Amino acid sequence: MPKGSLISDIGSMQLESPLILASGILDENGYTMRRMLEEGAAAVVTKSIGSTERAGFTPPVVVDLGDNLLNAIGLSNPGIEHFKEEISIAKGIGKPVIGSIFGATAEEFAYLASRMQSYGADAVELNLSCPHVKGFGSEVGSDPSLVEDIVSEVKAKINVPVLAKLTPNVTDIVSIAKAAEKADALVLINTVKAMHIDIYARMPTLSNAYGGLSGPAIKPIGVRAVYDVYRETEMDIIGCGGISRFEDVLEYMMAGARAVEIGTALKTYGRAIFDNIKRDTIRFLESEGIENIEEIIGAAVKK
Amino acid sequence: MPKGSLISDIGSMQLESPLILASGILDENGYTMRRMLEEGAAAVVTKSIGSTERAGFTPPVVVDLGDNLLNAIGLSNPGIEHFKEEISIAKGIGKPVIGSIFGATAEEFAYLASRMQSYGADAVELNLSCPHVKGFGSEVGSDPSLVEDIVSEVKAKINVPVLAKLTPNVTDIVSIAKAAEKADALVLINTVKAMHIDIYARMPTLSNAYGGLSGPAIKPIGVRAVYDVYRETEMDIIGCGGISRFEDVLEYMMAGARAVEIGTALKTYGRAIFDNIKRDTIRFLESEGIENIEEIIGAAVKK
Amino acid sequence: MIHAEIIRKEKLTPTVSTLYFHWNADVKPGQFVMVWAPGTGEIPMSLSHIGKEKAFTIKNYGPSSDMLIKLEPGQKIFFRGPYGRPFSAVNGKTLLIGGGSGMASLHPLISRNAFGLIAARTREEILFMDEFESGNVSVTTDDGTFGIRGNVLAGLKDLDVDSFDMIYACGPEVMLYNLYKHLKDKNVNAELSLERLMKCGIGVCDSCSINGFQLCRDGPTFTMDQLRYMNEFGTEKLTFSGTRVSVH
Amino acid sequence: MIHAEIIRKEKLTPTVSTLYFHWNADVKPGQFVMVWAPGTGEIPMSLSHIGKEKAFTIKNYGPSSDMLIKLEPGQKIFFRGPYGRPFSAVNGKTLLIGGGSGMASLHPLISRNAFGLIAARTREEILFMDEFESGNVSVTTDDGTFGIRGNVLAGLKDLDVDSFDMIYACGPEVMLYNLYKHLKDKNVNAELSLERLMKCGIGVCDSCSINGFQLCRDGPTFTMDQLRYMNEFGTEKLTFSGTRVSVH
Ligand SMILES: Cc1cc2nc3c(=O)[nH]c(=O)nc-3n(C[C@H](O)[C@H](O)[C@H](O)COP(=O)(O)OP(=O)(O)OC[C@H]3O[C@@H](n4cnc5c(N)ncnc54)[C@H](O)[C@@H]3O)c2cc1C
Ligand SMILES: Cc1cc2nc3c(=O)[nH]c(=O)nc-3n(C[C@H](O)[C@H](O)[C@H](O)COP(=O)(O)OP(=O)(O)OC[C@H]3O[C@@H](n4cnc5c(N)ncnc54)[C@H](O)[C@@H]3O)c2cc1C
Ligand SMILES: Cc1cc2nc3c(=O)[nH]c(=O)nc-3n(C[C@H](O)[C@H](O)[C@H](O)COP(=O)(O)O)c2cc1C
Ligand SMILES: Cc1cc2nc3c(=O)[nH]c(=O)nc-3n(C[C@H](O)[C@H](O)[C@H](O)COP(=O)(O)O)c2cc1C
Ligand code: FES
Ligand code: FES
Repeated sequence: MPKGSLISDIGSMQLESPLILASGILDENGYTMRRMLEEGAAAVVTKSIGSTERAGFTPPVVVDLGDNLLNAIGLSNPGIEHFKEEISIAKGIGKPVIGSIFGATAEEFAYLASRMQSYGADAVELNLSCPHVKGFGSEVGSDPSLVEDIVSEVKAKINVPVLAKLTPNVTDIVSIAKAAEKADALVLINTVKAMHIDIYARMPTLSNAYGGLSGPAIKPIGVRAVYDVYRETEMDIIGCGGISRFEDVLEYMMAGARAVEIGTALKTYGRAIFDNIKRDTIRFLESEGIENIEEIIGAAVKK
Repeated sequence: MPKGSLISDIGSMQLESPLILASGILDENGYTMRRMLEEGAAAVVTKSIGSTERAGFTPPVVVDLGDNLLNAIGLSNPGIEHFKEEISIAKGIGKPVIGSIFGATAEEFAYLASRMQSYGADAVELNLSCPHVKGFGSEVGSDPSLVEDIVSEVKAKINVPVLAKLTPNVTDIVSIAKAAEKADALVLINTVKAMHIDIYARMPTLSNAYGGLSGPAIKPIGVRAVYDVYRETEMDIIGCGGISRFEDVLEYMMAGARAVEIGTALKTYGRAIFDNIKRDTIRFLESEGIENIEEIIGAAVKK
Repeated sequence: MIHAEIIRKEKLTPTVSTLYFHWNADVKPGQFVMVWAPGTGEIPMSLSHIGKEKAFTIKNYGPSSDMLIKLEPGQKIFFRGPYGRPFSAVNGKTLLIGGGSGMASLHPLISRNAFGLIAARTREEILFMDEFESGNVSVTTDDGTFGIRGNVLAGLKDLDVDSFDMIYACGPEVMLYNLYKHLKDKNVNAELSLERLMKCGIGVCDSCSINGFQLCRDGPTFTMDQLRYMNEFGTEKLTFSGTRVSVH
Repeated sequence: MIHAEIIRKEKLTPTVSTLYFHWNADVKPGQFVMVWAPGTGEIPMSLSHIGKEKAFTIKNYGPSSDMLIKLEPGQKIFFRGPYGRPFSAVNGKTLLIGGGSGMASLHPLISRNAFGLIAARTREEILFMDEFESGNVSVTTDDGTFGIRGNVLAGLKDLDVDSFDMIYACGPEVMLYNLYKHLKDKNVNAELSLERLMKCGIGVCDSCSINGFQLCRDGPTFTMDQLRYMNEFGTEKLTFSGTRVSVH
């Protein structure tokens, strides 16, 4: 079976495989993004960029929970004006670079999106879901009317595909998904609100106390979110959360995802993960007699 | 340090240690509950009982995810009328038995609660949080005014302590906690909405498709919920979710829990887990020079 | 779930078939798996063959076993396990007492030193009789169409149970309970493999418990000594919803 | 987090102290841990002693190192690791080149076969000089208060770098970059341990990267060959917020 069998598309963006690097993991420095693309990612999402420079939180900003991870980086970013160069470095190799942005208002998102497009980003991902910074992220992303405004405003300003990344930390993710229906695709899910306490120090380990849980622990939560939204909408979905093996990719795709983003598994398996999963996925498709990966999208969902 | 240093209380209920068996795990049969008490649980919570018999879902009702578990038992239960005998068998040994109940309305909860009390239950736990049965559980538990009604109605009917068990599958658990403030204690958290797909069968593994995730994967989510609610309310809290080692108990207690419930870890470590955790907790208290476990409740929380 | 391809199927009786497959796992006699019939159900099933080639020997009772028994070579089967405490291994003469599909879990114990006492409803439902050495097997049928008419106890009359180093038994709870009562005051070693409703197979749901012991984990095999303290054994059990009913 | 009790503390210079503790782990020269100063911060720190007794040798820069350096025996220290690619072990003559607190990570490599070139700001900041065999050490100070006045390159002038089987170096990036340029066309084996901002220590946050390699994982030690392809080395880096700035 030719490698071409893994080709995916998200709106107008063509991907050589469904495997994308998730936002916030090894994508602050343009050279790093470029290396991820060279070593097998079909596309990278940049870390989330805001309108002004933000230091983010003081370390500890991660808690290593084995295969899982808790983080509160705190939307540390250089500000959109300083990010042009990273995008151009990353784009050096010609594969898609997706610019992730965060903000507090629809106008701010629209401004950031048009800057990202002008820098050459092949798509823009709206971070409506960071669970640990007040006033941004999931506070924004749990308000359906604000989500709708942001997506409309951004869609009106740019031509490249718009991806809306949603938080699982809501009572009903389907209603948020519907509010974002003008987006070209949804990204499900961001991290889950969580905390770790060091019992010998008697305090939360993260300097911010609160953080977001990622890694295999949240995969069943992400798969469920994708299944739910696929069943209830007609939108394209990118799965995310706890993917570290080809089985995980297929689970997400059978739940309805067209592509996936991988983050925390980079810690556990290193950059080789993209090529390894690609190889294993092709083997699975061959042994199951599946000609084209499109066939399996949503295969497990009773609509 | 004497064993007495682990004594906890929840309302008027005295516990020889903070370690309680969680609802739904090895607590359908009175003899099993009794064995759990004999082998070290300070109290047991029965599986959730409704007003009429329910078969629950057809197997597969669990997916074994290693240390974690996905379940959709489906509130299988014999109906309150048939449960009297199990409570009396369980109470044979004299330790507290907590009756868990579920229903759709405040009246149904109140009726079930008074039956449980009349059977001799030492406390009643309101399951406001089962994530995978339509019309019950988390649908009930994500509506603050319904939660308030249920708790008030039940409190008006019975004298034994009332525990309200909440779902983490909501945007804002603190507001639900506040709605339940008349309860003697809160139990945080129930399972997290999740799903597993078998990629070779191309369908969800659970017959009900959706299930609830439990085990170490959800511990950081539970600790965060406890911390949040402890910081924002004055209520007594029982921690639950992913506890399998003494460190986990202490994490929950430092986040604000007075006691904890243990479920999935029974699968991994067997009935000896209660005694093992008790021993390790006493050792920790000794080595850290803590006279009384009360000292550590909420120790990590900046109020 | 583990999945495997069925490589062979043998129809043993009108209601019982064996499905063979490759599964690279170390399984001991008496252990079981939870077998999934996707879309239909999931049921406990002993491994009747535990060599390199593994097999289930399935009796058609209801929807799940029906779906499984209709699978053909080349199709996939899904299961998880192995689970449960195996029969303990002994040297010496053994007596295998199997009722109905209970013979499936005893099958891996058949050897030259094993004597079989097979209980079946009727002649054509007798399982594995030919796999014992000639003269080493005795059969009872409820309707008397073969061997001794009656139940297992009738078959035991002619046997000197004290002469065996170990007795292994598997079958419906009522049969095992009668056997237990028959043996309990004799000087014998025996292990009984019990059958009860099993929803989870991994010791969490409580549907298979007897006096606080989980069949799926502490069992399904129990010694005579263990059974002595179980007043639910042979008397009461919980239904699928958890309602307490009599075993009879 | 791992936690340990400080068993001993040694003040080496006005700004540098060593904290000793027991930690039962196999740590190799050049590896580091992330040390937590609860309530203040978390910073990367090499293990300066890697035997049964482990130690950090800490220089007081800012709030976190300040809090750590003030800890006393009996108090707890918190850390996670070990992380990073160690220096590779070689037989033969080695040259250890350390600038400032960079000497901490070289300390476990001090042996009879090792020659030390120690760069310090001033006389009282010289680290570990006495631990080399006499005659096997050379020192430079910025202010000329001891040894050769000037930087590491000044100290190298008198040394025949080709005569060493391996050169290990650790210090500020500018020093290492100058060293790299000095050595790159010579026939030498060298490994440089780099220092950059590290937020996570486990290869996810990208704050420590040089040309797509994570110092915390692919490094902090790099060979001359690896450095040859890194145009960010010695030229540009990202700040705490991710802003690209010049290294100088
Ligand atoms: C350890 C062990 C080993 C076994 N080994 C073998 C073996 O090797 N060979 C063999 O033939 N048999 C074996 N059995 C017995 C076998 O598991 C049963 O025969 C089988 O479960 C019956 O299958 P079924 O087709 O009726 O299943 P199903 O029809 O799917 O039902 C299974 C059981 O669950 C109940 N049930 C399921 N869903 C519901 C619902 N929604 N409401 C109410 N009740 C419900 C039914 O009462 C039924 O008893 C073994 C049993 C055990 C415990
Ligand atoms: C692999 C490695 C090994 C090392 N080994 C040693 C050693 O053995 N001994 C030694 O003395 N040193 C060592 N260092 C250097 C040591 O880590 C630094 O000296 C230390 O990080 C500085 O500590 P500090 O007290 O200034 O920390 P902090 O004051 O806590 O700050 C740490 C860094 O983070 C930045 N920062 C933190 N929070 C913020 C914020 N909110 N906004 C903006 N910036 C912020 C600061 O710019 C500062 O550089 C090593 C470094 C590395 C990479
Ligand atoms: C260290 C770290 C930083 C992250 N930063 C961002 C971010 O800036 N923007 C964003 O949308 N998601 C961010 N995420 C979330 C990831 O993109 C992803 O949604 C989440 O980690 C789940 O996927 P995983 O389990 O594969 O890591 C971050 C995750 C981690 C672990
Ligand atoms: C098999 C199973 C059945 C459960 N049934 C119930 C139930 O009937 N009522 C209830 O309130 N919680 C039920 N729960 C949730 C547990 O009580 C507990 O809240 C959850 O599993 C998290 O704790 P753990 O990680 O220690 O298992 C069930 C959990 C499992 C695994
Ligand atoms: S089958 Fe669930 S406990 Fe045994
Ligand atoms: S410190 Fe985070 S990637 Fe190296």
